[in-house]
Amino acid sequence: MTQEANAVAIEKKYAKKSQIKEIWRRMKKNKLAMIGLAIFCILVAMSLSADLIADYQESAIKQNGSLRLQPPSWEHYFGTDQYGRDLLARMVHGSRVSLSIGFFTTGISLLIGGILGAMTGYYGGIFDEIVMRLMDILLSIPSILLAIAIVSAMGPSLLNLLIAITISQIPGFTRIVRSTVLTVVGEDYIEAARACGSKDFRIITNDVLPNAIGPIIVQGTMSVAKMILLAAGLSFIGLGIQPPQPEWGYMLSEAREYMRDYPYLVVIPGIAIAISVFSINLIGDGLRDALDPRLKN
Amino acid sequence: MYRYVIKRLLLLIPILLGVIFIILFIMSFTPGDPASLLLGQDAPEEAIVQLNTEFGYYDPLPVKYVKYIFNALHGDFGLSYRTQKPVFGEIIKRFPVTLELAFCSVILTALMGIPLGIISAVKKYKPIDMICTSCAMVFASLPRFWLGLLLILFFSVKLKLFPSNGVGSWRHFVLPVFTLAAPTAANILRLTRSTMLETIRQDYVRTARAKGASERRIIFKHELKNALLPVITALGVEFGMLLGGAILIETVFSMSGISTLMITSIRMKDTPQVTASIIFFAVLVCITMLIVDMIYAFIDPRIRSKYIK
Amino acid sequence: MDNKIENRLLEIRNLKVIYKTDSDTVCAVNGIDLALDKEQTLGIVGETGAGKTTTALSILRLLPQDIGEITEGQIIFEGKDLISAKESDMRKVRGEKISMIFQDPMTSLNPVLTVEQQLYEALELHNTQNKSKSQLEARVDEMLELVGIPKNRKREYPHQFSGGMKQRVVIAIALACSPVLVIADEPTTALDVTIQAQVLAMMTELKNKLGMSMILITHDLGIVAQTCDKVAVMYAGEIVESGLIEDIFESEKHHPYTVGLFGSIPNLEIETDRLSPIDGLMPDPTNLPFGCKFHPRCPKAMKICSRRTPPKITYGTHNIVCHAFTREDETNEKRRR
Amino acid sequence: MKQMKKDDDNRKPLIETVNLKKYFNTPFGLLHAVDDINLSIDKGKTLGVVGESGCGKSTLGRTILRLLPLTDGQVLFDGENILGYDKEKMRLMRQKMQMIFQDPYASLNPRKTVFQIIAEPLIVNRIYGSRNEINDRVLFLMETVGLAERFINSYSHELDGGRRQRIGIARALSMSPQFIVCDEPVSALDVSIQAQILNLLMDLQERLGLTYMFITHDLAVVKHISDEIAVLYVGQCVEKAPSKELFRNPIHPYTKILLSSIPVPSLKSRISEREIIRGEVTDPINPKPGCRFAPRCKFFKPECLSEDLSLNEVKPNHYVMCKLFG
Amino acid sequence: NETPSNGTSGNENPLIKDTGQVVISLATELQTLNTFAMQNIVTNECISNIYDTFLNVADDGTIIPNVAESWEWIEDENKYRFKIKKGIKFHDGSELKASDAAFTFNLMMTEYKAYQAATANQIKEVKLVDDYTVDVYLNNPSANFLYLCAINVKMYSEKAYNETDKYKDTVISCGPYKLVSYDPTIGVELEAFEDYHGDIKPKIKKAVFKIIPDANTQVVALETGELNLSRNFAMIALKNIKENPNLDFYSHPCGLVNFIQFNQRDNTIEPLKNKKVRQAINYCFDKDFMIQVAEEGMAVPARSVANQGMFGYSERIPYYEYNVEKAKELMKEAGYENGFKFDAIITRDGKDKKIAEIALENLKAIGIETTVQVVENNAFIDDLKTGNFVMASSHLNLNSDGDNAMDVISITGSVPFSGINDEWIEEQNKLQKIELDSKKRFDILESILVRTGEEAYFAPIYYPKKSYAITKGLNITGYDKFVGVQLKYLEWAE
Ligand SMILES: Nc1ncnc2c1ncn2[C@@H]1O[C@H](COP(=O)(O)OP(=O)(O)OP(=O)(O)O)[C@@H](O)[C@H]1O
Ligand SMILES: Nc1ncnc2c1ncn2[C@@H]1O[C@H](COP(=O)(O)OP(=O)(O)OP(=O)(O)O)[C@@H](O)[C@H]1O
Ligand SMILES: [Mg+2]
Ligand SMILES: [Mg+2]
Repeated sequence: MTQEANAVAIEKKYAKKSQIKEIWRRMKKNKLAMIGLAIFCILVAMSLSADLIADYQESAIKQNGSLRLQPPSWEHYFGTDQYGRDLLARMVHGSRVSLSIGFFTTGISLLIGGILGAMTGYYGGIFDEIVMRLMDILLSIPSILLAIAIVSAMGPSLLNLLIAITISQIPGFTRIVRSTVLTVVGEDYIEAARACGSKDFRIITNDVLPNAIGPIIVQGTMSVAKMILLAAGLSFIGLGIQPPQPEWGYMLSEAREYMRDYPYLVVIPGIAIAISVFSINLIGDGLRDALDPRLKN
Repeated sequence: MYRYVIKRLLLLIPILLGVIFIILFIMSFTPGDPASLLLGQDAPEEAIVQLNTEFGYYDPLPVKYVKYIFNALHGDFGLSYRTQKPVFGEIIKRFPVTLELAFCSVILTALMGIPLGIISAVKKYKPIDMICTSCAMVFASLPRFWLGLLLILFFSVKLKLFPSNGVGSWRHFVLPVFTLAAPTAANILRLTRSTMLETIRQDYVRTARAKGASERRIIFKHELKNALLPVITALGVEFGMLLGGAILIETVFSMSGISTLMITSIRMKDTPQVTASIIFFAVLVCITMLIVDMIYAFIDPRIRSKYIK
Repeated sequence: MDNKIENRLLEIRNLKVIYKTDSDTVCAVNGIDLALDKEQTLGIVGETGAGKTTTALSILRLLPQDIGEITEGQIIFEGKDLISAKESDMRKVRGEKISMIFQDPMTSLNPVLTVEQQLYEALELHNTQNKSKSQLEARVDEMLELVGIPKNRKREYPHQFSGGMKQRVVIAIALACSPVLVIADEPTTALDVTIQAQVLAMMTELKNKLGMSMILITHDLGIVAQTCDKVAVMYAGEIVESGLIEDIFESEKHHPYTVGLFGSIPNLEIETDRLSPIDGLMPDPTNLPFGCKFHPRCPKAMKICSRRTPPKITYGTHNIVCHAFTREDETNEKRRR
Repeated sequence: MKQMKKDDDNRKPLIETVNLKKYFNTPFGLLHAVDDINLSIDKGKTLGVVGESGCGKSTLGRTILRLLPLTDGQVLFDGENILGYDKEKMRLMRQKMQMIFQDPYASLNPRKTVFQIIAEPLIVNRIYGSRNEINDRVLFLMETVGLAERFINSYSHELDGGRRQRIGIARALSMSPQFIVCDEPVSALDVSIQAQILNLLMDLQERLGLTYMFITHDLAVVKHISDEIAVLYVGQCVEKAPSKELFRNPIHPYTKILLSSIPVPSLKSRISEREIIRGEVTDPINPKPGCRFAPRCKFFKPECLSEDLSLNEVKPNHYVMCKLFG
Repeated sequence: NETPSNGTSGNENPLIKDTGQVVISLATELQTLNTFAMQNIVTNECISNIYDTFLNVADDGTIIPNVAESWEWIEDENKYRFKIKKGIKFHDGSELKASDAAFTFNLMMTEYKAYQAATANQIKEVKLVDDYTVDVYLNNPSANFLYLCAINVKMYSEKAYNETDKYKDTVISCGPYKLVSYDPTIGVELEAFEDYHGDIKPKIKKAVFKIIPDANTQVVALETGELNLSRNFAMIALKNIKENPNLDFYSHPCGLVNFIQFNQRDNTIEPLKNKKVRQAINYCFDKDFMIQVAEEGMAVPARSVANQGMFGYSERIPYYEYNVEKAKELMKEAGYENGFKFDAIITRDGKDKKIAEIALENLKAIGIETTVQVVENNAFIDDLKTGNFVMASSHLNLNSDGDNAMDVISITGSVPFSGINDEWIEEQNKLQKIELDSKKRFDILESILVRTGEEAYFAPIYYPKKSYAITKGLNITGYDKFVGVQLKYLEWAE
């Protein structure tokens, strides 16, 4: 009992300095990253509170013949589209789809690519050889084409779009994770762990991945931005989102015909994409700098 | 050296076999059949069956695969379902457009990205660096197809300076090349800047300073070559990707290059055309990467000696 | 006393250097004085982080830009102050008058230039006599020969050389323009013992042959004993003891830190069961202790040590900065002489 | 009587290698990193291993611990060949054999706290059931190696080299091993810290009866700490003798040069001519038969290259691999 | 000619660069140069300038001579005897003989049978009588055979076809224009054929079809003068084009019809089997808004899947105007007062999708919950064929013979995707196919269309007009209902 208390006491006394806090401290110094983070938070807040800003059914979906193609005004801050739907409402609701596509695809492909990359990097040998050849094969097909082919095969829908993008991103992540894992596996502390008799799985999860995670997270962050762009691109050529669901890339694609006379229709969703990608890139850059051990002091 | 080149080219074979399989596999899932697409929706059933049989559409996947490989080994990559012409003929017709586009964009990317990256690195944290890096950040965040649309809106519609579509003269290439190059140049700028900053920290740069070399000399003679290595890889990868087609940009600027062909073919379930295009692309990318590696070896003696020994 | 003015090559007075990082300021060098005569070899020893490299870089004004800064002091080289010199003048000094050999031969050569190009560059930069290209090339061959590298290997790249050979190339570059002063910053730490012996022997030989002065930075007291004429012991950015080589190795009186250093190395000649090292660690350079910087680790620390900066006590050529030695000792010593 | 028995026990080697070979496959050929090495270390003793960079010292240590698969030969622990052990048995074996690494910066996982690092072996080997026991053991170990309690939750990068190396030692000690391979444990440290660590290692040996294999390239250190010394050259052991004997009476030409290359921190030796070796270490890839030191040896005779050499006992316990002096 | 001439003579228009040529937009690259293997409107619009048809259709629907200068129906033998016009030259200078005609028919029946089934399946045999006479034996008497000869049978030159690569790279026919070059990345170049035999001689010397897929880009190109005629410009630009003093606008009715079809295959979808539900849906569609959004007003609301000019179409066909109240009432009557839910309206990208999107909104108003699913062309056709849909927004380009509408309506037609199974219609359809008397045939067709309307088997949406944006000064003197404006109808104003 007293021992128990003792242990707790010691733990309390010399509390762990959180590394996350340390990274956060360094990141806070990076003004650009903080701007990015602020913008990003606003975007997330916006998409979370989309229903408060504008009703989905009433403003984002409902058509209104008498309000077609109204330029921005006090009633409709961003104007209306060809069906008379409020552009602001569509943009706000669209952010949900666009942002979650970015995070979802990155998350899943990072997970799968991460597992594959960690295994191949750690074990090497024939398994590595086979998986990497497979990835080479997938990589030699341009990812956007692969995505297009998959969506064509499975039929366009949001889910299939997600699957296609995810699949097309896995090889890239596998490579990145593998190469970071390789550098980590060469380190002495992995050998030390082996010398202790740790099992491979434990080594991968406790030693390899936590040390490889920095560059992977940075890559992941950057990839969210890339995925938002890719998804927008695919929606732009008509693959993926089904009407009347608002999504930025799809909004652009719909607006394209009207671009000459109603430029705000393309400018607004475009800026929305650019801003979110911009903010995520800033965060990614900041994270990279914050995680870079050479900048530690 | 040439043994290495041959080895690399031989490595292409399993990749191509895999690529062919994946394409045939995916294409076998795309709905519809080539004949209905060709004959239109009002064609009678027996006509469709007849044409599909001619195309070998009803063969099971392994048979298709083996047949394809067998024919390919005899130099026969088939006729496009859509145009009934040899597939590579179709590719070659469109390739110049793609090649020109890719080539010009990569050159422009390098011309914009590298010098500005160097300036940024040298004038670290000075106003010019701030301007360059923040512009780069913005450009790197723009969706390319959107940038293309805006450029058309401004330069073609409003100012009527450049044609908005098609190919023909150099003026047709100005906007698409810029659209392709700007975001990549932004990335190259950032990459150049960070690799330059990396090399500035290196010991041999300090050695050069201790010799009494001027800043200029240090930058151009000692840092640049080392700093450019990752940049060259990035440019090579970009070039490879562009050869595969700048799908969205070709769409936006209505240029019928390789990617337009590929998309049309995917949509028309024109399997021979899709497969051939992707084979073509894979080979090109592999060769590009090989050339990049050669350039690498040319610049970096450490890598050169790896190949030679 | 051999500090006649005409013989004096370099004099450092009260040099202070700080490094500014984004979170705090490191006081790397805290007011050191050093003097070096022509054709002399000065050894600087001290633990990691004592400020040895910083001192050397300050002489050449090569401190990392925007981070390292000389806040105070003078570096008088051949009668001129280097700290106030113009950058363009400094460039002429570097390589031509003073050259430097860095610790790690693996990274101090540019991997993408041939050995010849790098050596040639040093000559070309200081080609004051407008020698022709072929003359310079002949000089390249000569220098390589001098450091024992066959000249037919000059077209090779650094990675094709072994560590010892690379370090010799670095030395050849440093000596190419026959500088008056060579600063060697741990030139052999990265090398194997046998190679280290080769390189050191060669350096001493060349130094004598070319009549140069040298500052040798090391933490190996063995090397100091073999090569130096004068020694300075650095601790936390200060020189705690300095003097002729005999003063350090044979005198009775020593700064407690020097005693600790000697106690730390296993002696090949005398059998010892246990070493008697200094306890504790170097102080944090961002937060140095007040008074004598060494007092937290000093076995002989007194109350005064933590309160007042110790005085410099001079016994002829031998200086000790410590409270344990008093002014009286100093004057007694003088009287005895 | 009692004394006698103890002596008997001690004479029995704890670790023995028999014709140990480790070749690496490289693109340019077979790299003979460890080539036919026979060593034995008695219980409670220290074997020093010296040699130039790349001569295979670390590889030797790692193959003995089976951290690397070996090419040929045997490793006997207490007379038992550990190579036949399966995964589970090997895991138990690992508790008896540990390693201290050269670089205290690279051998500690930067994402783990001191506690996590030291406790890791205890956790994976399920030595203690409760967290409390582990906690106590860790604190005990920290005390043993002289680490203050307050560092328990620090990350290794927040500490200096000396403290880090102490963590490494505590980790190696955590399972009370009998045998420890010390791979240059002090070469990355400053002299004063180096001495602290050396003292610690020697204290521990005394207290816990540990057996060390001490790898280093610093001859002064090796002399100080070892009972016996093996000199390695390009994968082979060229000379092996008790420490004092080796320093007093080196026989192999390479050992002689090695000893004379050490700069001695005293002015007496300053005047004496030192023997300087010319040339570089032989390439360990596909080495030629015969003496590997031959190209650098000033006594070189053609017959040196005629056949492979073996280690001969020139004097009691003093082994040399040389055609001319052996 | 709808072009008003307001004093400005064509040459003053700064956009006119070369009166010897016109530049026309092409929305996609050509599918093929071989007209028998072609199924695509854009391709047809271009290459029908090169090929000449065997017969022609007059504006009122009567068949008139072209390559065949006369014909007679020989009832006993079930055959047509065609006399070929003498002195017709192919583009390569050789003369067109009856053997070429026979070759053309045979080609259609053999190599391109799959592509040209509608016509080819009617023919039993073709016999050459002499150099200028050919006999075509039919399987059955056919009401629309001559009509099909006028729109589908294009002249091939036997010699040229066999010598060249089956018209993959070049074409030799006897149309008003000959092919100069084709490059899939740039477009098509045509040149007037001086020896064209027809009445309307080509006036424009050179025509360039430039590939510009993007509708907006076409407008830009028109404004800059890079383009003289655009068929697929963005409709939203209509206002700009009308206001632009240098541009003109021209439109004409055509065979296109946009409609929404129901899946009425046996028992598959319960509510859609109910006539009242189908009617309700027909009433709920806001056709005007659809026309506004999809066509910028350039269309008329449709009564039927048959197009306005079709043989058999009349005002007797019932029209469902937009009336939500009535629709709701009908839903109530049908027992679906609370509406129902179904899978998705499938559609392809483009105008069909816009219609579907509005339909979605309209359906919601009467309580029908659904979604829109945009699919690729191939998947769309696949779904239609296999009956894997509930409602589909689609369009067809029908010719002006009523039989073409039957292809869609009748279960035995070639496009029976709706799966209407109406015995009465089937019977009437059989009759109309062999009825050679055109008055009687008209009545049969009309009655079928009226019944289709009353039963609300389809939801016809609108008849779009073919619209052209042109450089002012370029006059259009006529059009072909099925193909649209052909090059021979173009001329520059003096
Ligand atoms: N670029 C830098 N930025 C910040 N601090 C620095 C920098 N370089 C050196 N320092 C700090 O300055 C102090 C002196 O460093 P210096 O390199 O001069 O020591 P040294 O005696 O040469 O050590 P070593 O024996 O390890 O080479 C150290 O505390 C070090 O951490
Ligand atoms: N994993 C490996 N693959 C290939 N070669 C290796 C590997 N590990 C070591 N070697 C090679 O084996 C030889 C012996 O290496 P080892 O690390 O044992 O030398 P060492 O004596 O410990 O050197 P140092 O003093 O530098 O630590 C070297 O030539 C090295 O290049
Ligand atoms: Mg230093
Ligand atoms: Mg080692």
